[in-house]
Amino acid sequence: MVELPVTLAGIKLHNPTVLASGILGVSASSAALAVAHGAGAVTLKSCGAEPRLGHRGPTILPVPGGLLNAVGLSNPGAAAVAHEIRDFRGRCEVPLVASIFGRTEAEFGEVAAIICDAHPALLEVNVSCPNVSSEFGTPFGLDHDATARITRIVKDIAGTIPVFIKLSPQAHNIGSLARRCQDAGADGITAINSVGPGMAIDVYTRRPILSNLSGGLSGRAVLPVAVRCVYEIAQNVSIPIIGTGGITTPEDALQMILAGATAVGIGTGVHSTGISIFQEVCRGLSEYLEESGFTGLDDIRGAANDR
Amino acid sequence: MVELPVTLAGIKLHNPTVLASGILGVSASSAALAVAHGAGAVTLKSCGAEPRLGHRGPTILPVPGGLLNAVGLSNPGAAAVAHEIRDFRGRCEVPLVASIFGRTEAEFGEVAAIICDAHPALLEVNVSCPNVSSEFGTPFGLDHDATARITRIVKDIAGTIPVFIKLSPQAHNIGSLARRCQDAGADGITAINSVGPGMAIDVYTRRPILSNLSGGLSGRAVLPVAVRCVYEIAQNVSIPIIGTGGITTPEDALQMILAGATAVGIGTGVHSTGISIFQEVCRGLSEYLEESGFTGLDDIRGAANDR
Amino acid sequence: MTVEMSTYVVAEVSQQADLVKTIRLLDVPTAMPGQFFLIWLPGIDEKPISVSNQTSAGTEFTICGVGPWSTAMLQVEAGDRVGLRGPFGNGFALADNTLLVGGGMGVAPLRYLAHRLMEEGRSFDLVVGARDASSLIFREEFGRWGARFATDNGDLGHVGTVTELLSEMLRLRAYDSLYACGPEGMLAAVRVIADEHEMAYQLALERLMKCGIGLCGHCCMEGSGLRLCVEGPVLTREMLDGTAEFGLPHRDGSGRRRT
Amino acid sequence: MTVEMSTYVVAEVSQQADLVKTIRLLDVPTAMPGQFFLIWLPGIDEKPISVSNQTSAGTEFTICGVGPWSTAMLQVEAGDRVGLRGPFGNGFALADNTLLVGGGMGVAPLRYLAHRLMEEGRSFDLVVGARDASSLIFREEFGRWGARFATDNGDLGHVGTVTELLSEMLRLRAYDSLYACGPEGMLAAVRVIADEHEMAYQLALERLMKCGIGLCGHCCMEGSGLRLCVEGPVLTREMLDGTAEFGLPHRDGSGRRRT
Ligand SMILES: Cc1cc2nc3c(=O)[nH]c(=O)nc-3n(C[C@H](O)[C@H](O)[C@H](O)COP(=O)(O)OP(=O)(O)OC[C@H]3O[C@@H](n4cnc5c(N)ncnc54)[C@H](O)[C@@H]3O)c2cc1C
Ligand SMILES: Cc1cc2nc3c(=O)[nH]c(=O)nc-3n(C[C@H](O)[C@H](O)[C@H](O)COP(=O)(O)OP(=O)(O)OC[C@H]3O[C@@H](n4cnc5c(N)ncnc54)[C@H](O)[C@@H]3O)c2cc1C
Ligand SMILES: Cc1cc2nc3c(=O)[nH]c(=O)nc-3n(C[C@H](O)[C@H](O)[C@H](O)COP(=O)(O)O)c2cc1C
Ligand SMILES: Cc1cc2nc3c(=O)[nH]c(=O)nc-3n(C[C@H](O)[C@H](O)[C@H](O)COP(=O)(O)O)c2cc1C
Ligand code: FES
Ligand code: FES
Repeated sequence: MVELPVTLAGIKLHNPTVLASGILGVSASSAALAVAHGAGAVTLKSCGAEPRLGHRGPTILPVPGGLLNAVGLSNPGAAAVAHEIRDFRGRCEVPLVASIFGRTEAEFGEVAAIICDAHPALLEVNVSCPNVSSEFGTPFGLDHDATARITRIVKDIAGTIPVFIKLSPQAHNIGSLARRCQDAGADGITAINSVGPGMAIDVYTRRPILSNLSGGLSGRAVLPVAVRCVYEIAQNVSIPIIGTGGITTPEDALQMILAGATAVGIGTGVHSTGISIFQEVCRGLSEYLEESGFTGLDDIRGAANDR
Repeated sequence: MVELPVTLAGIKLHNPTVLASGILGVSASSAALAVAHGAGAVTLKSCGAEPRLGHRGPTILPVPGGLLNAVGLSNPGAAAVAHEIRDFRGRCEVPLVASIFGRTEAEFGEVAAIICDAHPALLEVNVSCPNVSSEFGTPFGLDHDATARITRIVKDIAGTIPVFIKLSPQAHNIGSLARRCQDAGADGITAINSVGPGMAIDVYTRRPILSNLSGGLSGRAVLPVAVRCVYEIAQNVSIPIIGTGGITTPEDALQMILAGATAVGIGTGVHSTGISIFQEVCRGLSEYLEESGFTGLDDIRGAANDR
Repeated sequence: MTVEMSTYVVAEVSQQADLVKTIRLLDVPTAMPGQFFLIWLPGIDEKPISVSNQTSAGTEFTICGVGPWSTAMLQVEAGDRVGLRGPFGNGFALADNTLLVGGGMGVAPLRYLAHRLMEEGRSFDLVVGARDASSLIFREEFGRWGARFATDNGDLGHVGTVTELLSEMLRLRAYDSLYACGPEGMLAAVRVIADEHEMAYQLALERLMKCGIGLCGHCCMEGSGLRLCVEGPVLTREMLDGTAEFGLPHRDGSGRRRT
Repeated sequence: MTVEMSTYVVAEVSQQADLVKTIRLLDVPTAMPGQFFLIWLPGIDEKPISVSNQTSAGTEFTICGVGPWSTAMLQVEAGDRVGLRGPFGNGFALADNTLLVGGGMGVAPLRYLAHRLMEEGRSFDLVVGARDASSLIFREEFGRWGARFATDNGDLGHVGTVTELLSEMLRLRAYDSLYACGPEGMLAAVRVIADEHEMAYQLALERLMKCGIGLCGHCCMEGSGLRLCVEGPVLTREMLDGTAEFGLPHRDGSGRRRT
């Protein structure tokens, strides 16, 4: 069996599968479930300064080929999450990625400070939340300048904790946006957050089903978009990428790695494939490397970029 | 049986199904195939000033839940298309939508003039093609100002021929973009063009499969994104919308109409459901109206916007 | 299992108590006792509800009005539409010679369980508790199966808790295992009694659920991380042994631990 | 049918003529004679190719080097990978007492057809034409089935065209129907002969194909709009009657009519 260790901005993972933010990672216990099923690292749900209950239901809705979600930034607040981070370290060996958001640039800094105090292995910055100061509440992540500024603010606070910026596929020229993040001090990129957003309407009650009307699209449907984003980013940066979006099989994960990802984020696949997805992906990757005569993931990372 | 006539900027369609641009509409004959199978109107493939062979294969690639395409703007050139428009009118009764693109703003005007001379029922303007004058070849359609300018240029030339602007889901704030088009003289909006783009990598040869590396995502996977775009546009404009993207069943078409579409564009569904999709959608719509006690599509159009 | 949402016309509504109603829907996917569906009331909210019975005549859900969603559900009339996805969760494993212990709204899934046990010819006894006689729903149905009742105020049957009644029953005769559903305090007491008697048990729990499909993590038990919507909501001794929060306050919609 | 792309290892390559090679792949989805696959040569292009045989030993495709893609295909070696999706198209309907008429590369699908007719014990005769003996591929195989040959230069068999040979055969004995595949000029001549004899026919055509799945419209016939990749590539009299371009120049990659 070919081993699958990867190093993500200096942090060692025994395999490249990472539980994506917002999936299971409400608590140390729920994140530990993914560890028990083989995840190489886990990401907690994004948190802001204050607790938020989020939207009323439905907030998470399977649709053909994927899933819509609009949970409304529900989270227990940075202080409670800091507690979960410490709790997690007490019982799991794998690296923990904390994820933060802000509704203003200042909130990003505030939350980063509280979370970094609990020393997560990595800090992920979710810039896909609406900017309350912008005219249309346009997400920070669509604005290259705002994203670069937030990167700098968070990196200054995080110090030696590696900072990953999580990008939205709706951003134009995602490759140059990633480059801006790298230039602003980011240690890595996570791509992508959910696509769209999308809407599903019940034709009998003639209403949008999600209480928020629309929500981000994730799952197998978005894999090609995610692979393209990772490919473009890989051609523009030298920092590592957590390739996320639509992974349901080992082959999907391979596409991400061939596009240039160092690790692979898994979210909706926990539902569509099942919680065994971490182990299944690792087994598949290992078999592929073995059959093709490679000795590790380093041999193939970004191979699709060579043509 | 409840009848399904709709009026699109003054043009009468006996049913709301419209063959989307780029599907079958290479020639009058291929478009006529959709008419023979029940389409209420047909759109020809987008044409520019000069013939273009497009990319080498593969240019069209089914993926789970959808399809990637990057045909490379292949088209026989406006003059040849004008000939097809006349040919089509000689044998089909249903309205024909001509679709044009340009690589510069001037080309849009040039092509519009040649095409309008052949008097299509409607003129659709595909602004999703890369702007050769912009730094990254960013599509015109992502730039609200450029889209408004092109709308004005084309509308001036088209005169009494209704002009529909076809928007990309990658545009930010698509509702206000549509509003800009309306203000610039557009008679309608077509939404959406394909999503992404996306990429598929063959894990054994470790290469992107499409010769263009990436291509737009269409098909069932994108329905929620299309429905959300149509919903947002409907809340911002009073001109009619051809809701396009991911329709494979009557229920999908209903979602579009409930979101505010007057007609529904069908592309990838011609493959995934089959060429019978036009008739199947119409039968399903008619049954739905009958069962729910409605007398026509006017009774339900935009109903999901009322909440 | 239909993970996607479909809306169903309510065929019938019946009332069991002051704030308790049962809605019947047709052509709902087949579910095991103990499994649940997410029910969407358009414009209001979406919540998990256990199947309270399922026959060829339809699928029933019994709802007690305690908050915004459930109170709005009490206004639903025949002909209205509600959204449904499911069934979700593991459900009860059917066994012989069992004792069913229900409290409050916990009787809803036990009702369907009892129907299925009857159908399969498996022997069981039933003890049911409530505040008072008027809030003791499905009393006639349970009575026909020889149920024994307990009420806090002594209105009906045993004066006191259903767990006292349970202890009494276990002194009278031996059962192979226990099923229980009701308030978590009651379940915690049942567990203690079952441990004393070294009996197997299946307890149906409730937690806040946002997705129903094992993704969001809101229904995960502290300690084990078990997802009540996938690995539960019915937990056995083996499953409960790893959890740290049973019978304790749990998380709210933000994911924060209640104190 | 596998509409998505998968790559396959080439198991074997054999050469039939100066510019003609056959590749054999394993575990390809089952196809009817006359159906085709799109073959992707990574980095080069993707083109439709008919099945030239399919048995438990694999699926064969026979390719003549005429342009950039097909010339690059001649460089493919055992162990290389090519992409495949399909099979697409309608294929030939198998019938009894038939005459197969092949010209040039058109013999490839007829080869698989003949194999399948043999297997099913259906009687058929074969006439095959080529420029000269050296470009007459699968000659031994065809010879074993009693084929008669025609060459433009008289190298082998009848001196002249295969359609002359066809007319001669039809004078000798009656067939129920014709199968033909080859250059479009030849097919047009076959059609005229078949019409004269009031015989049913199935002609396998070629057009530029971009999608293979009925979407792009590039393979549609003028007049009828029939999609060669879905309703074709095998056309009968009824199908051809509505088309206006058969035997005439057709469209290039831009969609423009060639003149
Ligand atoms: C697996 C599962 C099965 C369920 N089955 C049923 C069922 O069959 N019937 C049913 O009525 N409910 C059932 N519930 C509970 C249901 O999902 C809702 O929580 C309940 O209807 C209250 O929702 P609400 O929005 O109206 O009130 P909330 O705003 O959620 O709650 C209002 C208040 O009532 C309390 N409360 C919540 N549920 C209950 C309860 N069951 N009894 C007493 N107090 C409560 C809350 O703690 C809160 O203080 C089930 C829950 C789960 C997880
Ligand atoms: C349904 C279908 C089945 C086919 N089956 C086969 C097959 O079994 N074997 C095979 O070799 N090809 C077959 N073809 C043709 C094949 O798809 C390509 O068109 C051919 O290989 C040339 O591609 P290219 O890119 O190399 O050359 P191109 O650049 O496309 O063509 C180069 C030149 O050759 C001409 N040309 C194209 N095809 C032929 C031909 N068959 N004979 C003579 N000249 C030609 C073109 O008109 C052009 O002038 C089939 C086509 C279709 C539509
Ligand atoms: C229910 C749900 C909740 C999510 N919450 C978050 C979140 O809090 N922060 C974040 O950065 N991404 C969040 N995401 C996005 C995922 O982390 C991931 O980027 C996206 O779903 C694409 O990956 P997938 O297709 O594997 O799910 C959420 C996704 C889902 C489905
Ligand atoms: C093969 C293909 C070619 C297309 N070509 C064009 C085009 O030339 N012009 C255009 O405006 N849209 C083009 N489109 C986009 C479609 O018209 C449509 O907007 C999109 O595919 C979403 O609809 P669907 O999911 O029903 O296919 C093309 C789509 C496909 C699949
Ligand atoms: S309700 Fe979301 S994981 Fe159980
Ligand atoms: S090849 Fe595209 S329609 Fe036939």
